[in-house]
Formats: sequence, C-alpha cells, structure tokens
Amino acid sequence: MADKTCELVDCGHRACGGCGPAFAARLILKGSGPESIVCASTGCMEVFSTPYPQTAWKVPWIHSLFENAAAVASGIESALKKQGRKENVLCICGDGATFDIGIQCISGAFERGHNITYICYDNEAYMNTGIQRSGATPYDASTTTSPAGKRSTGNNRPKKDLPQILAAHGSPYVATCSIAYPNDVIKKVDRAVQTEGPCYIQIHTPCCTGWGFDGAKTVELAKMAIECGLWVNYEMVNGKVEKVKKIKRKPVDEYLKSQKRFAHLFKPQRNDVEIAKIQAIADVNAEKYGIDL
Amino acid sequence: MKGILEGSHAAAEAAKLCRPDVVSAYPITPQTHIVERLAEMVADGELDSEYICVESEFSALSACLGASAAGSRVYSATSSQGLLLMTEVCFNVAGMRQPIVMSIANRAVGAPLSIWNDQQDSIALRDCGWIQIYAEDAQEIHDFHYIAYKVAEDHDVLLPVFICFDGFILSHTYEPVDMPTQAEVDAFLPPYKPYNMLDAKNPISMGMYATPEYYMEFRYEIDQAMVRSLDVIRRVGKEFGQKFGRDYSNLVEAYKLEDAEVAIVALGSVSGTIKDAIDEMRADGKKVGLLRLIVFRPFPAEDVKKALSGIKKVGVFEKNLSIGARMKGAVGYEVKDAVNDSSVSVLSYVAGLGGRDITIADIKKMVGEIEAGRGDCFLGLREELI
Amino acid sequence: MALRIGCAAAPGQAQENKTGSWRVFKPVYDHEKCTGCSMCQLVCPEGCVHPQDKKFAPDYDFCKGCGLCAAECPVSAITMIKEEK
Amino acid sequence: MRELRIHGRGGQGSVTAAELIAVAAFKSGVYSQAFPAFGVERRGAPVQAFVRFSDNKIRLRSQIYEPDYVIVQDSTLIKDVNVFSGMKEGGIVLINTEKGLDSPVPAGVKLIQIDATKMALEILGVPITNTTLMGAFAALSGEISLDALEEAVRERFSGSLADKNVNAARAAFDLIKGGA
Repeated sequence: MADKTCELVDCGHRACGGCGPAFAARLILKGSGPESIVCASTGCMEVFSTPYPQTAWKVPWIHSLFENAAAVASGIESALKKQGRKENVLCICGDGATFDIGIQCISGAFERGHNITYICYDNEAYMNTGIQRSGATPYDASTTTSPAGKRSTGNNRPKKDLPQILAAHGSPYVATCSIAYPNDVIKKVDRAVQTEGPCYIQIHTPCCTGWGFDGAKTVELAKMAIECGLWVNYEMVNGKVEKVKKIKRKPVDEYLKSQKRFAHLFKPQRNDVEIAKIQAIADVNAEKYGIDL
Repeated sequence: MKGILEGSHAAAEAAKLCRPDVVSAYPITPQTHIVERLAEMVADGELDSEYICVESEFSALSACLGASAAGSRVYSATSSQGLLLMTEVCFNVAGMRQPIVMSIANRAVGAPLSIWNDQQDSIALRDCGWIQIYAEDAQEIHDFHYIAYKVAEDHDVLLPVFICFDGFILSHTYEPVDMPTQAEVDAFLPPYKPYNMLDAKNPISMGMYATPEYYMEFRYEIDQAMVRSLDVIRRVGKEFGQKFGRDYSNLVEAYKLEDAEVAIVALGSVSGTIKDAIDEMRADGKKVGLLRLIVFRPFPAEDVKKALSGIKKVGVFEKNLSIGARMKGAVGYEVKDAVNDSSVSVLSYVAGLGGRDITIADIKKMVGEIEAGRGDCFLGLREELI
Repeated sequence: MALRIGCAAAPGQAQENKTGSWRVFKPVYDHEKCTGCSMCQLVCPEGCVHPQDKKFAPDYDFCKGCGLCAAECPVSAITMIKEEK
Repeated sequence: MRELRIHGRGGQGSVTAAELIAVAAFKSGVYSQAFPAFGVERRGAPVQAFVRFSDNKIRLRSQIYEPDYVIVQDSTLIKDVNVFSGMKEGGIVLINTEKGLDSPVPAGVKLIQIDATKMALEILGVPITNTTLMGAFAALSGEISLDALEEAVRERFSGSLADKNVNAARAAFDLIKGGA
C-alpha cells in the first residue's frame, strides 16, 4: 500500500535543481512501495540517478537499453511468476523511450498482458541528449530538432495520444497525472500496481532546463498546464474515461509565456494565429474530457 | 537414449533438459522448429517454463535479459536478421554478465534476402562478448547446450553463449543423437545460482552507466572473463566426457594433421564434408588434414598454433565475408595471428555463402589452390555471372 | 575497491555525492511560521527535507537550492537567500 | 554409403517420407541422415528430399547428386524435373504412376512402377502416397526392414491412422516382393 513517508530515491542524485522527473520518481515509489522492481530506459532519470557506483535507488533497479524497458520488464515478470514471487514490476521511462523508440516493445508487452505498470515521466522532449523533439512534444514548442525560425513556429505536430493507444491494447488501467498534484500521483501508482495486467501511467513532469523556466516554478508550471487545459488528469478503467480533474479554465497564454520553448510566439510580436491554434487544442481537450467546471 | 531427430529438435530437447525457467524467442527460418518444439513442450506440460511469445527478436533477448536478471535460467534461439536485430541487446547481455544461452541456426544476412546457410550472422557478432561454439553435427548441437549453461553460469565466467550450427544443413537434417536422461542432466548441471539478481529483499542496481573513470575496467573485466572461459570450457567439456562418454575438452579438433602438409581450417558442419574429402585425397597420396575450430570466441590461439605446428600451407574455409578486408574472411586473420610464422602461408577462402552447396570436389579444388598459394579470395564463384 | 561484476551496485552510495555544493541560493526555514504541513518535504526533488521537532528542515549536504520548497510553502515560511561561500 | 533422392510436390509428404525412411534405417541398424532440399517452395511446387545410409557415421553434408535410389511420388513431375539426373549405374527408380511410364529411362537404371495412388486410396482413403512408396522402397532396396518401417510409422502417427499407414506400407512391400 502507498506510504507518503516512504523514501526510496536517495539524496545525492545528479538531477538539475527543481527537477520534475526527480520529484516524480520519489512519488512513484511512495505509491508502489519497497516491494518493487524498477526497470528503467536510457534517459535523463537513468543518468542522473545511477552513475556507477552511486545509485540513488533503494529498490531493485535495472537499466538495459533505451527502447526495451517493457520487454525487459516482461522477462522480469515472467521470471517472478515462475519463481512464485510477488514484487511489483514497474517501468519508469521518459517520453522519448515511451512514445518513440520503445513503442514496439510496449505494444508487445501490453498485448501479451504482462502484470506490469509502465510509467512514463513526460517532460515532452529528449532532455538527456539536450532537448530534441519527441512524439510527446507539444505543438509549437521550440526544441533543438524543431527549432522556431523564420519559416518555423517550432514543433509542427500535436502530442501523440499514447494513453488512448495503450487503452486500445486492452489495458485495464490507464491514467494521467501530474506532479502538480503529488497525492494524486501516489494514489494512481498504488492503484496501478494493485491492478492485475499491464497498466499505464503518464506523469506530466515539467523540465526547467528543457522548457526554460526557473526550477522553483516546476510545480507551478505543472499546475498552469492543467489550469489551461493543455494537460488533463484522468483515469481510464477498461478503456472508459473516469474521474477527470475539473477546472475553471484559463487561457493558454500565461502558461506559454512562462516558458522559453514558446517565447517565439510572443517575440518580436505576439503570434495570434499560432496561439489560437494552441488554444484550440486546449478547447478540444476540454470538450473531449469535460474538464470545464 | 539414442534416437534419430532433426538438428533443431536436438537443440530443443537439450534446452528442455536444462530446465530453463523462461524461454523467449521469435520465429525465423531456419531456427523456427526450435521455438515451435519448445512451445509444444510447454503446451503439453513436458516443459515447465514461462514461454514468452514476443513481437520481435529484439524483445526476445530483452525479455531473456530481464528474466535472467531476476534470477532465472533462460533460453532463446535465433538466426540471421533476428540475431542482427538483437545486436544491441547482445552487447548489453554480455556487459551485464548474464549467462544466457542462445542457439543460432546460422543463416546468411541480406541483402539480397537469403534464408540459406552461412555463418555471417554469428561471425558479425564476434566482438559482442558472447562465447561462440560451433557444432559439426546434431550430437554436438545437443551436447553443447549442457556444456554452455555450465560454462556460462560459472562465476569465473558469467558470460552468455551462442551455440552455432549451420541452418538447414544441420537444423533440418535428421540424424542419430544420443540423449541423456533428465536425472543425468540434473546431476551434471546444478540449478542456476545467480551472481547479481533483482530482489526486493536485497536491492541492487544493475546496468548502471560508467563514466570514463570506470568504463575501461568493466570492458577489461569482460575480456578477462572470456580468457578465463578457455579453461572453464576445457574443464566442463572433460567433465561432460567423463559423465556421458563424449569428450569435449578440446577447443579445436585435429583430423589427420600429424603428418599433414596442407591444413584446412573450418567451423561447423562443412568439416564433415572436408573429412570425407581428406580421406579421399589421402587415398590418392595427398597429405591433407583439418583443424576444426569448435570454439571461436574465446579464440583458442594456443591450441591453433599447436595443432598447426610444422604445417606450411594453411587454408581457412570461411562461411563469412568481411567486406573490404584484404583476406576477405574474418577467421583467417586470427588463424594467421595464432600461427604467427611468416614462413607459413595462411590464406582465406570465402565459400558456401547463402547456401551454396559445398561438395567434396569443392574441397579438393580448395586444396589445389592452397598448394598453389592462391587465396584470400572467393571459392566457387559462377564466373558467367560476374 | 574492486568493480562489481555487471556494473551493479548496492544502495547508499549516492549519498557520497554531496550535492549541497551546487547551491547558489539557500532556503532558510522560519520555524515560527512553519505549520508542519510537510509540503516542503513532499515537493523536494532531492528528498532532502526532513522532519525536525514537528517542523521541517532541509539537509544542506544535499539541498541544491532550487527553491521549490519556498515556492510551494503555503505560509511562506521559507526564504531563499544568496549563499555565502 | 548409399543415397536416396525423393521427388515430390510440396504437400505430398516427401520430407516426411525421407525422415521416416531415415528413422527406419536407423532402427534397422545402420547410420542414416535425412534432409530436405532447402527451399521456399509452396504447396504443389516440385520438391526434393534426401536420405543417406551408411555402415559408418555419416559426415558428408553436401546435397545428393549421384543417387543409388530415386523415388518419384508423382509421375507428372517427370516432364518438369530430370528425376534421373546423376543416377548411378545399377540404380533403382521407384515411380508412382497410374498408366505406366512412356518416357525413356537411362541405360543401366532399373525402373519399378507402382500405382501407389490407387493403393493409398483403397487403404487410407486419401491419395497420400508416401507410406505406400516407403513400403515398396523397403522391399526393393533392402535398406530398411518392414518391421523398422512399421515402428517408425507408429511413432509418427497414432491410432487408426497409424494402422492404415502400416497396412499401406505392408501392401506395397508385399506387392513388390511378390512381383520380384
């Protein structure tokens, strides 16, 4: 059972000050507890938490490759089954590993129905390698591989709807959450590990370095994303959306303005056309999930 | 019990008797019969393993890695493109020192697409840290599985093993195989005792990254383990011989080399055809012998040197092509280096690629070329096509 | 110390890395104002805020001075001041 | 060492026939080796399978180019495939044919014709001829005993299917022995 006081990620890790994913890692393990095995993909969290021999993980932890965490977890789960063991098998992977390079392994693991919980810490780009776009990068965000320029307003595609894709695999429990609501993260992880079958949780984890804001504002930014409707917290049980976080919605402007990755939408002059497109994405979310109070 | 069975079933039956906790593999010609047979065994309750039917070879070996890290004995099998798709995981498994055993039904690598045999796939992965053993017949395919697990899991080694055998030529051929009983195998191969393992009661981190202060030493340690495995393979091969009557304490096999003037070096099933060719040539008064490399990684350089000592003309039969290399084949260099004698001619012959059949006549032709000092070339090209 | 085969390690060794040296700004906790709500402990990405006499205080050996605790404290009991070296 | 080449069409059981002959040979006390012509042929396409018999361990891995025996599962193959290719002097060809063969046979090759399809239809109820031809092969070659063949067939099939196949093999064996 979830225990808020449980600390399974050690001090001394090398994340940036104010790191959203580092905060998320602590919350995830409060939700899943010490009887957990963590399977990590290559990524920012892997690198900041495990330079040999200084591991920050107090639970069994394994990293193999960038794209195979779900397959490695499948093997771990099968071995535990054969040995009659009961640890929770968790994947904790970034959005690049999840949305892009690892999606085949994830699809395979979910289709096979392994009893694992796959958690994506979504900081909306490849941060480990220096802020390149991923399938989770939001529309118009400027990254080093989708830079804003004279002929570009940044990333030209909307964010992939991965929770829906995994729900379509027959996942019994899919949830989104955000470090803006820490107790909600803990609760959802707890529920996922207690649900039999492959479960998926996507946690919004603002990255001060990648998005361009002050590390003291990590939680504030996460809240702003929810308040403007660009991030929606919900649970999907057996494919049906339940328990949506409802809000009094604000325009997207303030959220965008707070981050360097969207600065080109405001300088040298405000780009009303593009901001309207992003507002439309939030409006569609609001309609689709019924988030408006 | 002696029976007659297909080479791939000789692999599957041995894998079963090794009691793997987890099996994960993906179908690919000509390996498929192995995974089909194992799936059948699981379905019939003959084999009490978790069988993970994955979506790719990449996931097959990744799942094996996870299961092995969680403390289970695991098994997989593949060929060709499948092995290449696993390449990244292969390096990782060796680096993480997981004693996984995998059967390789050797097959050519595209393009052009070819389902037929050569050894390009496993030779291409020679540097990834897996022990590579090459079988000549179905009996060796079978026996090598027991030896492989015991060597891999030895705490002086802790390295994964490829058991390589020629696709179709061995995998699809029926021939006699003597199979031990489960009790005999259990007495030879004890239950798996992991060195590092994922366990909530004793948590550790595995597969951490190493900064420049540490990386080289980890790679050095893997190489040292590979070097140590030479003796461990000899020891385990000898022990196997004492228990089962088939001795595998030699990493190479010398056939009629003592008085040979010409030696052929080869890996795998073509060695049988070469032996028949040698018998015919010897009947005609030609002093030819064979050195078969049973183990290619670790490379048994001392054994090769010793076996070839006094022989001035050596030809290496290569079922691989190291594109752009002067000698053409990859194995020749290592034989030449092991011999380390400028008065000895060591030449490579690339042959049998993509399933091109090798006959006794081809071997005789190769010996003619070795004698004439013409080599580091392809053998048996269809001149009309080039 | 000899390497552990397979690039593996047991927990505890991350604490050798005293990340407190990264700090430019330092959180100062006003225990008069502190209500003991534990928000600072919860949000700290380092996990280096610990209970102290029913209130909370950071472990300066590891605090990187990000200021999240100060930003999220509901009663503004934490102030960030420039670190003096 | 003696060598056998089987010609058939994909789906006719040529590879199974080669395997069962090898098993029967092994049970008859000689070393044997069976393998298919490694290909990607689908149902209906001409295929080949091979068997070697020897008193010593078989090491040779090449395909078979100069067979002592040839079995042709379907005489319609003869117009597409040179089933006599490389046959040894004194070799034996066993052909399944309904009407009898009208094309010439190489000199020195002994031809044995049998309407295996008719026999299979009568005994098995289906036109699958491989066990019938195996029985005939046992009789004409002496490489495998009928008892060993029966054992091999019973290991592969079970129940009445095994009985029927054994009966088919036996009938063909008796037919050849009686005619010889």
